[in-house]
Amino acid sequence: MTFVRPVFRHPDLPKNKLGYTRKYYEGALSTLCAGCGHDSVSGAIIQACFEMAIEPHKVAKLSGIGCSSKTPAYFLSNSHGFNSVHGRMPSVATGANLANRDLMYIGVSGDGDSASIGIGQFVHAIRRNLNVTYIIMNNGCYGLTKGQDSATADVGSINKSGSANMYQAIDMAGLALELGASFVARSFSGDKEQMIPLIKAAMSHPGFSLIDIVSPCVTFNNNKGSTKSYDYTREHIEATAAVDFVPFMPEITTQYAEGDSISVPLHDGSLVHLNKLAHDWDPLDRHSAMNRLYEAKSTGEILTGLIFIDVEAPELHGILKTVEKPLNRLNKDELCPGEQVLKTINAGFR
Amino acid sequence: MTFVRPVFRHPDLPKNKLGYTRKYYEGALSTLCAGCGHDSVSGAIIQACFEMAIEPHKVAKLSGIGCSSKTPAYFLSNSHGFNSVHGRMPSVATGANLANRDLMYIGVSGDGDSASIGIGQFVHAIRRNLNVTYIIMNNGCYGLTKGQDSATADVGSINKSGSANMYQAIDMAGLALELGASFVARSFSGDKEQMIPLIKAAMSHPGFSLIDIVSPCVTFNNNKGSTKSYDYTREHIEATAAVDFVPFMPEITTQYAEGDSISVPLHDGSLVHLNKLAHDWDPLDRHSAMNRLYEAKSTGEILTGLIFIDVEAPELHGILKTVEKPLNRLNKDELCPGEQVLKTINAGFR
Amino acid sequence: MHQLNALNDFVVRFANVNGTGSASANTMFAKAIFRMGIPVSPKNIFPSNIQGLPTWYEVRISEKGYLGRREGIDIMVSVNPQSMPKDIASVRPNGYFIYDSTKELHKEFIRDDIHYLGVPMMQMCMDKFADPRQRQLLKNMVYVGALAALIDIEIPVLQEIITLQFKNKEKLIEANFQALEMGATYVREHFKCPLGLRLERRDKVDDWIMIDGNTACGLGAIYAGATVAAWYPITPSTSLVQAFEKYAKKLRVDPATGHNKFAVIQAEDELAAIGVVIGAAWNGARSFTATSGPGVSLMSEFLGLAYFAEIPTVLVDVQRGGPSTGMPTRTQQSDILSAAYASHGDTKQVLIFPSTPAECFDHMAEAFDLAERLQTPVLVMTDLDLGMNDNMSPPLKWDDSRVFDRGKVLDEVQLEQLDKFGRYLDVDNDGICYRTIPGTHPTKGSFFTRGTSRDEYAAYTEDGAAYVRNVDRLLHKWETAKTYVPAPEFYQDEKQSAIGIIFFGTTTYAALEAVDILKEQGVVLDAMRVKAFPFNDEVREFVDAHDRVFIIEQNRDAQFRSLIINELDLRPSKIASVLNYDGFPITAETICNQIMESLIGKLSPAFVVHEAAPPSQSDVEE
Amino acid sequence: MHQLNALNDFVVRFANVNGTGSASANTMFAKAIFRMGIPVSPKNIFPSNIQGLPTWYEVRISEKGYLGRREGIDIMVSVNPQSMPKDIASVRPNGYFIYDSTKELHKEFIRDDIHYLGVPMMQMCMDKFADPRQRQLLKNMVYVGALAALIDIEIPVLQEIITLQFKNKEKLIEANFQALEMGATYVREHFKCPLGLRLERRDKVDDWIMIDGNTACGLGAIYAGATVAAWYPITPSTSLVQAFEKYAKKLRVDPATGHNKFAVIQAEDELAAIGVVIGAAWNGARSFTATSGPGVSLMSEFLGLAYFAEIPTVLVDVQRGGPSTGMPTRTQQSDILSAAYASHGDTKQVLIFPSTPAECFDHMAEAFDLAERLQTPVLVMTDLDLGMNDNMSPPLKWDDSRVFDRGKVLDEVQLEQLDKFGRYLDVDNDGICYRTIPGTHPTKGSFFTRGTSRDEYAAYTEDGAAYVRNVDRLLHKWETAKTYVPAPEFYQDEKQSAIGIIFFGTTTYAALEAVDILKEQGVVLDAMRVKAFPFNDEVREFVDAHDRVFIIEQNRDAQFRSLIINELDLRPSKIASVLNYDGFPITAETICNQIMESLIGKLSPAFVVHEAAPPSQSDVEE
Ligand SMILES: Cc1ncc(C[n+]2csc(CCOP(=O)(O)OP(=O)(O)O)c2C)c(N)n1
Ligand SMILES: Cc1ncc(C[n+]2csc(CCOP(=O)(O)OP(=O)(O)O)c2C)c(N)n1
Ligand code: SF4
Ligand code: SF4
Ligand SMILES: [Mg+2]
Ligand SMILES: [Mg+2]
Repeated sequence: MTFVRPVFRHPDLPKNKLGYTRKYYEGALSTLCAGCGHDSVSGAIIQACFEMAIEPHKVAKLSGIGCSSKTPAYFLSNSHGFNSVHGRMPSVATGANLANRDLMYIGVSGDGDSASIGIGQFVHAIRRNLNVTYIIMNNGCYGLTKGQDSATADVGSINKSGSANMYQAIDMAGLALELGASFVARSFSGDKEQMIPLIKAAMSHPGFSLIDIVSPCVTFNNNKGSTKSYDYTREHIEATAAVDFVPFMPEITTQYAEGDSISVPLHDGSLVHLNKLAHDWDPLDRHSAMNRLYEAKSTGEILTGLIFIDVEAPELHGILKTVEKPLNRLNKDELCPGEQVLKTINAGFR
Repeated sequence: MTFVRPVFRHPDLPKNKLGYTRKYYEGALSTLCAGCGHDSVSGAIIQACFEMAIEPHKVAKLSGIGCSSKTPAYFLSNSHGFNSVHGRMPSVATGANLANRDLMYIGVSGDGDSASIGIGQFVHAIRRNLNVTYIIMNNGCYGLTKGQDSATADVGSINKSGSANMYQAIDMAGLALELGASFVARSFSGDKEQMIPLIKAAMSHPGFSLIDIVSPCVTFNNNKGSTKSYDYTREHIEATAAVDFVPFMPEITTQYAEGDSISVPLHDGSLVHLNKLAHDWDPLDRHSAMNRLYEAKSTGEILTGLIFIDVEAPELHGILKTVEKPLNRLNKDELCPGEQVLKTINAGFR
Repeated sequence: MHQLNALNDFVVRFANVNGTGSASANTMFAKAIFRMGIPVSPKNIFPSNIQGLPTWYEVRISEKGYLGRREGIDIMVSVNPQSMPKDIASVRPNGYFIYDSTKELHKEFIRDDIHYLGVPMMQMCMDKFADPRQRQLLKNMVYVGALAALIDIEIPVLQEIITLQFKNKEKLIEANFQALEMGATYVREHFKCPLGLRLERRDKVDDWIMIDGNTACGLGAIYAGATVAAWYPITPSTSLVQAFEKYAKKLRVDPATGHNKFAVIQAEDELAAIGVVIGAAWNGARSFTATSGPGVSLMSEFLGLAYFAEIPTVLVDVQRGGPSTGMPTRTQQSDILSAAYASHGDTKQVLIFPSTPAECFDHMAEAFDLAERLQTPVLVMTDLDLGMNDNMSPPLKWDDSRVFDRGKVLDEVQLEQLDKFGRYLDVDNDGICYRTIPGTHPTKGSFFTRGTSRDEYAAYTEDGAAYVRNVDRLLHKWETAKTYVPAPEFYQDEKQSAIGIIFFGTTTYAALEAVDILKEQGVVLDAMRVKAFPFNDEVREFVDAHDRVFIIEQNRDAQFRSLIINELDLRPSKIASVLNYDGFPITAETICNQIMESLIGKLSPAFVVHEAAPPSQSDVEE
Repeated sequence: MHQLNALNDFVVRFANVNGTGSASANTMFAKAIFRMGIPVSPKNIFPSNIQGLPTWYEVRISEKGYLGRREGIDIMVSVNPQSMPKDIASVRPNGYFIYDSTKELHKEFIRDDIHYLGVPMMQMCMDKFADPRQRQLLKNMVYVGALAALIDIEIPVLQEIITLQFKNKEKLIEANFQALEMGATYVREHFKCPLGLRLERRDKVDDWIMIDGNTACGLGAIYAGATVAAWYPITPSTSLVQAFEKYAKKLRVDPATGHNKFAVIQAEDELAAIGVVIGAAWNGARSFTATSGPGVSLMSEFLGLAYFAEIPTVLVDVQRGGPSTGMPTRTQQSDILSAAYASHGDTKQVLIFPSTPAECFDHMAEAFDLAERLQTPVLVMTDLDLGMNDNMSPPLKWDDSRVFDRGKVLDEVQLEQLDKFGRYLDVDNDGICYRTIPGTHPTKGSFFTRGTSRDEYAAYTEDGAAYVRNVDRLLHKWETAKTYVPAPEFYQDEKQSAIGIIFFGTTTYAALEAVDILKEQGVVLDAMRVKAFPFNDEVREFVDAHDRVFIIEQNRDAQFRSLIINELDLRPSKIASVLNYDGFPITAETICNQIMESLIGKLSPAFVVHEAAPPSQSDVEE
C-alpha cells in the first residue's frame, strides 16, 4: 500500500476550469509496493488530467497485465477501465478507439507487457498511428511475477538475484522512432516536472504518443548494478529539453525567448514549448532524433524528454476515413441498408 | 510449376569439394507460380550451399507458412525441413539450434510471416543473436492468401486491386539494425550475383544473419504502382557495395585494392570482401549503417548488399555458455545426476 | 457400351489447372443451369496453391433439389494432363470423358467402359485467337460450349451471363461468344447431341439465389449494423470480411462527406483481430471477426476473457480440415469442441450453425443480437463448403421493422436515476447484468473491466465466495441462453419413428436426401437440425423421444456427439455417429451406408444408394 | 468457555501482510512439527500482489496423516490489522486467537466464544532490536516462539532449523533465537501452557520429505535428461523452471569447462516457449515448458502442430483459478478439457495427473519417456496447491539402472540398412512410426515435417484417402497409448461396494480422508485414483464394476466427468460429481457432504465431518 489518503479535504482546494478538484481525478487506493515508481506515474497522470480539465468520463483507460497494468484502477475512477490480457492492450485499445473516436485513450503497459509478449501489437499500433497516449512504466523487470529480467533490461544490468542480463535491450523509444511513430518521449517516474507536460502533450497529440517512463521497481530491481534503479537513472539522465505544455487559449500570453527554444503547435491549438538542452537536435526531424538517441545510448545516457514529434501524420481514423460521428453512436437507420436494397442484391445473385 | 527439370544430367557437371554436383543440393519441384521471385532465392540458396560444399544433412531448414515458407521443400532435399506454423519459425529454430549447435540453420520466412504475425518472434530471435541465416522473401503482400497488403508494403504502394497502402511500412533491415542484429543485409531476387555471396556470408556468420530479399510476387504484386514489383525494384536499387565471399583457405590468394574496399574476416576464417559503392558508410559501425539506410530510404532508394556486420557479438550458445557437444547427443550418464545425489537432495528437504 | 440416360440429374466434374482462369467459365456453366430453373450445386475442390496444381469443380444437377454432394462422376471435363489418370479413373462406368484432343490421348488412358469425347480445344483457340493469355482463358469457354451442345444448355442463357459478366467490354463478349460457339459446333459435328444425360428447362428454383456463405455472412454483418471488423487472412474465411468491406464501401459511405460508417482492420494476427473486436464491443460498437481453426486456437485466450468479462463478441469460424494447418482447402466440421469450450478454465461459448447462405445472413444478424443480449461471445460455425462455394439458397430477407437488440445497456438517463450501479448484479435474475458504455455519464456507471475475479460491483476480489457467486451466475446465464438461441428445425410434423437423425450446418442437404432414400427403402427416420449451442429443450425432447439417434458430422472424433452427450447428460449407447472427414462434403450415400450398417449390423452390398435411371443398352457414337 | 483439547490434530492459520517476510517464519513452524515426526500440511493462501495485501498460511496437523485441507481454524495467529475482522470470524468456537497486543484490541473485535491470547510482539521487538526491517522480520519469530510454548513445539528443533537457515550468519541466528525465546517466555508467563491443543513427538513421517511440487517437477526434468527448457513467467508455474535451472546450475555444469549441459530460455511469451520446446524436441533434445491456464490457451495452436506432426513435447500445466486471468493465486483443476482437446480440429492430448511431489518427480520422468515413445505432447497436470505448497511426500526415488526410453528413433546404421524410409509408415502396427533426427545420415532419413496432411513418406498431399489413413493411424496410436500411460491406483484389494469414487491429482488426500470418514459412518466406497488420460482398461473396468461413481474435481463444469463419459462412452446418470471451485483446496468435509447429500437425497445437518476431541469444560486462563 503506497499511501493512505486523508479522508478529509480542505474545501478551498484548487479547482480546475471545470470546477473539479484534483481528488475528482483520483482512483482507488494503490496496492503497489510502497515507493513503486508506477504510483508516481499515476500521480502525474492525475495531475495532468486535472490541470487540463479533462472530463474523466470522456477518457478510457486500458492496460494489459502486470503491476503497471494495475495502475488504471488507481487514477480517474470516473473513467471506464479495461484491464485486458497480458500484452494485448494495443489491440483492445484499437477496437475501443475505432468504436468511439470522441473519447481520449490512455494505454498503460509495462516493459514485460509491451516489449515481450506484446511487442507485436505495440509495433502494429504504431504502424496504424492509433490515437492513444501509450505509457510504458518501464522497470526492466517483471514486477508482478517477481523480478525476472525483461526485454528492456540493459546488457550487463544486474538483477536482484545478482546475475547480469546478457541479451540485447529493446529501446522502446528507439524502436518507435524506427517504426515511424508520430510522438516519442521518454521520462522518469522521479521527474514529475517533466512527466506532467509530456503527458499533456501526448494527450493533445492526435496519433500514437509513446511515453517510455523509467519507473523503478523498488522490490525487485532497485539494487546496485541495475540500470533501472532510482539512483542509476538519476545519475545518467539527460534531458533533451525542458518541456512546457501550453493549452490552447484564444490569446497566448506566454512568451518564449528565441534561439534554443522551440514551440510546436499541436492539432488542437495547444503548444509544446521546448527549451532545448541538446543543440544539434531537431524534435521535428526523425533522423535528427534518431541520431540524438543513438548518441545518448552510446555514451550511456538516458535521454529523456520529448524526442520526436510529427504533427502531420494522419491518425487511424484519418487513414480509414471514418465519419465524424462515433461509430458506436450510429443508429440502425444510418447503418442498415434496408429491405429494398437487399432485393437488388438478391437479384444480382440470380 | 516454375520449371520442369531435365531428368538427364551430363556426367561432367561440375562438382564441389565434397564431390557433389549442384543437383545434390536441389529439392522437390517447386509448386510456386512461374516467375515467382521466391524460386530465384531458392536457386541462390542451392548455389551458395553447393559452392560452399556444405553437407546438406548438416543443415536444418525451417519456415513458417506462406508461399515463401514452402520453399524449403524446394532446396536441399537431404536436409531435414520443418514447415511449422505461421509466424513462429524463429522459436522453432531457436529450439532446434539449442538442441544441436553443430548443424547450420536456414530460416525462411515471408513478409507476412515475419513482419505481422511473427514480428514478436523475429524481434526476440534478434535479441538472442540466434545463429541462423534468416531469409525473408519479401514481396510486400500475402501471396498464399491471395495478395493482401503486408506490413512491409510501402505507404502509397498500389496493390493489385488498385488501392494504395496507407500504413507505415516496416523496414525489416532497419528494424534489425535498431534491435542490435549482428548481420543485416538486403538483396533482390533478381540479383543472383549479390544474393549468393550474401547467403554464404550469412551462413558463415555466427549469429543472427538477416537477409531481407525483395522477391516480387508475380501474381499479386507485380503491377504498376507497386513498390515491390520487379521493375520498380530494379529501377530503385542501390547497392552498398559489391560483395564477394572468400571461404577460408590456408593461404588466401585473392588480392584486393586498398581504399574503398574492405575485407571483413568472419569467425570461421572466411572473408567477406566489400567493394564499397557508398563512401561515407562503414559496415562495421551500426550508427553509420543506420544513417546510410535512413538516407537511402529518404531518397526512395532500395539499399541492398551487406549493410552491417558485427563479428564480435556472442551468439546464443555463447550467451548461454552451453557445452561444445550438442545437447541432443549428451547421454544419460552425462545428464542424470543419479541415485546418490538424489538422496542428498532428499535429505535437504527434511 | 451402355449409355447413361438421365434428365436433369447427373454430376459433371471439371479438372483444371489452378490459376488458369477456369473458375469463371465453370461458374457460368453452373449458373446457366440454375437460370434454366434446374437445381444445381457446384463445389470447388482446390489446392492450397496459387498456380499450377490440379483443381476441380464439381457440379451436381438435381431436378429433385438434392443439393448435397453425390458420389460418382457422370461427365468429366478434363483439361489438366497432370491429374488425367486419376480423373479418368474417377468416371463412373458408362460415363463420359471430355478432353482436349489437341494432343492425342495416350493408349494407357483408355478405359473400355467409359465414353471418350475429344475436342481439340487448344488447337481451335490457337487457330482463332492471337493473345496467348486469351487463348488459355477462352479454351475454358470452348468446353462450356461443347457441354452446352452435349447436354442441352440453352446457349442464349450462357450468352446472357457472358454479356453481364463482361459488361461494356464488347471485345471480350465477342470472343467468348465465339469460343462458346466453336465448342458447340465442334461437338455437334462430331458426336450425337445431346447425350443421354441432358437438361430440360424447369421451374424449380423459385426466387432462390446462388451465393457463397461468406458473402451472405458479410451482408448479414452489414444489415446487423456491424461497424468494426478486424481480421487476419486465412482460407477459407478470407472472403467473408472482404465481402463485408466491399458492401460497406457500396452501402455505408456517407454521400455528403465520402466518409465511412465502418472500419475494417486487417490485423497483424488473429490475437490482435479478436482484441480489436473485443475493444470495440466493450466500447459499444457491433464488431466481429472471421477466421478458421488455427485462428480460433490463437484467439482462445481472448475468448476466455470475453466470456469471463462478458463482452459481446461475434466470431465466424469458417471451418476447414484440421488439426494444425491440416487441409486448408478442404471442408470439415472439426472445431466444435475447441469452439464450444474455447479457453482454459470453466468456459462455455454460444455457437450457431447456419446451413444455407440465407441462414448465414440471418444467423449473422442473430449473432449480434444474441451477443449483446447475452453479453458473451457468439461463434457462427460455418465451413469451407458453405462459405466458399456458390450455394443455392432462398433469397436473403430483411424486415425493415426489425430493431437491433442491444441488450441491457444503461443510458445516461437510466444511470442518473440509479442509486448504485453494479455491473455484475443480477437484477433481473436471469444471469444477465446491465452494462454501460464508456462516456455515458460523468459520475455514474463507470466500472473496471477485467479478466480476474470481482464482486458484483466490478471490484477486484480474491474472495472465494464472490468468485463462486459470479461463475454460478454465468451458469445461470447459460441456462437463460437456451431460451434465446435459435430453436432446432424438424422435418416431420410428429413423431414417425423410434429412430432419429440429427445434423447441423452443411450436412443438411445430404442428410435430407438420405432420409428420403432410406424412406424409399422402408427405413423411416425422424430428422432434426440443430441450429445452436447451448441446446434448448426441444433438442433434448427429440433425443429423449427416440430410442436411437444418429448424429451426422464431418470430423473424426464425433465432436458434436460428445458435446450433446456431455451437455444433456445423454446415454451414449443410444447415440450413434455418421462420420465423414476426408475433407469432401458428405454424401447421402455415405449417410445411408453408415446408418444401414449400424442398423443391420453389416453393410448390405446391394445398398447402392444413388443410381441414375438404369443404363440403356445403346452405345454412344464416338 | 470451553477449551479445545486435541493432540497432534488441529489447524493453525497465520494472517500476515505479504511482503513482510512472514513466509520464512511460518515455514519454520510447519517444518518443526514435521521434524517432530508429526504429519503436517501447510498451505499458502496469497494474493496476486507483491506487498501490502493480506496473506494467510494455514497448517493442518494430523497425526493420522490426513494431509488434505480441513475446514475450521483452531488457532489463528493474527498480525494483519487489515484482515482482522474476517480472521476473528473464521476461528471456530472455543478456538484461540493470538494477536499482537502492542495495540489494544478494539472492543468490537471481541467474540465471547473464542480465547484471546495477546502477545505484544511489536513492542518486544522495538524494545529489543534496533534495525526497523529486522524488527518486522523478528516479530514473526516472536509468534513462532509463543506458539512453541503454547502447543509444545520443541524449541531445540526450531533452533536447529534457524541455524541451518542462516548458516554462517551468527548474528542473525542469535537474533532469531532471542525473538523465539521472547515469545515463548512471554506466553509462559502470561498464560497456562500448553493449551489443550498440543503436540507430542511421534514417528509418523518415515523418511518423507517436505517439498513443493514445482521443485519436484524441476528435479524430475533434470533426472529425465531434459536439456532445453523454455518458459514464460506465470503464477503458479514460475518456480518450476526456476527450480530446474537452479539444480541444473548445480548438477549439470561441466566441471572442466564450466559450460552448461542445459539451456534455459525465458521466452518472449508462451507461444514462443512452446515453439522452442517443439523445435528442440524435433531436433532430438528432451525439452519442456511449464505454464498455467492462459499459457495453455496461447499454446494451443502449437499443441495442435505437435499432435499432428508428432513431436514429443512435454508441458506442465500448473493449474490456477480460471477462466481468463481468473484467480491467479488460487488453485483449481479447470484446464482438463482445454488440455485434453487442445487445439482446433480432431486432437487428443495425453495428460498425466501427479498427486504428490514424489509423483511430480516420477511423472515428469515418465512424461519424457511417454512423449518420445508416443511422439506426441504429454501434459503434466498439476495445480497451485501441489506446485507451490510444501507438501509432505515420500522421498524422490531414482533407479540408476533406468534407461531413457527415446522411442522409435532410427540411427545412422539402421538408416543405412533401410531400403526406403517412411516417416509416417506404421511398420509395427501400433500407430507409432519411426522418426529420424536431423543430421543423422547424409542421404537417408531426411524428411519434411509439417502441420499439413501428408502421405506415409511425409510428402504433402491433399488426397482425402491419405489424410484419413493418417488420422486413423493417430487414433490407433491413441489406443496404443492406453497401454503405456500410468495405470490407476486402487485403494482396496477387491471390490467392496457398489459405489465407487474417482479422483486425481490434489484431491487425493481429502478423498482418502473422506473414504475413511464415510466408512466410519457405515458408507463404504471403492476408490480409484486416475493417473492418466487416455483412460486405460482398468479405469473402464472400475467404472463398469460399480453402479454409482462419484468423481471429485475442482472445477465448476465437472470437466473430468465430461472427459470420462465422452471417452469411455459411459452412461452419465451413473456418474455423479463432487465439485469444489472456490479456489481453496477441497476438504474431506465437502466431499462427505456432497456424497451423502447425493446418496441420501438431502444434506444431513448432523453430518459434521471433522470434529476434534469433544471440547472439555475447563476454561483457559486469560
Ligand atoms: C498470458 C500470460 N502469461 C503470463 C502472465 C503472468 N504475468 C503477469 S504480469 C507479467 C509480467 C509483468 O511485467 P511488466 O509488464 O513489466 O509489469 P510490471 O509488473 O513490471 O509493472 C506476467 C508475465 C499472464 N498474466 N498472462
Ligand atoms: C494462424 C494462421 N493464420 C493465417 C494463416 C493463413 N496464411 C497462410 S500464408 C499467409 C500469409 C503469407 O504471407 P507471406 O508470409 O508474406 O508469404 P508469401 O505467400 O507472400 O510468400 C497467411 C495469412 C495461417 N496459415 N495460419
Ligand atoms: S513489485 Fe515492483 S513493479 Fe510491482 S508494485 Fe512492487 S515495486 Fe512496483
Ligand atoms: S502467389 Fe506470389 S508469392 Fe505466391 S507463388 Fe505466386 S508469385 Fe510467388
Ligand atoms: Mg516491468
Ligand atoms: Mg509475402
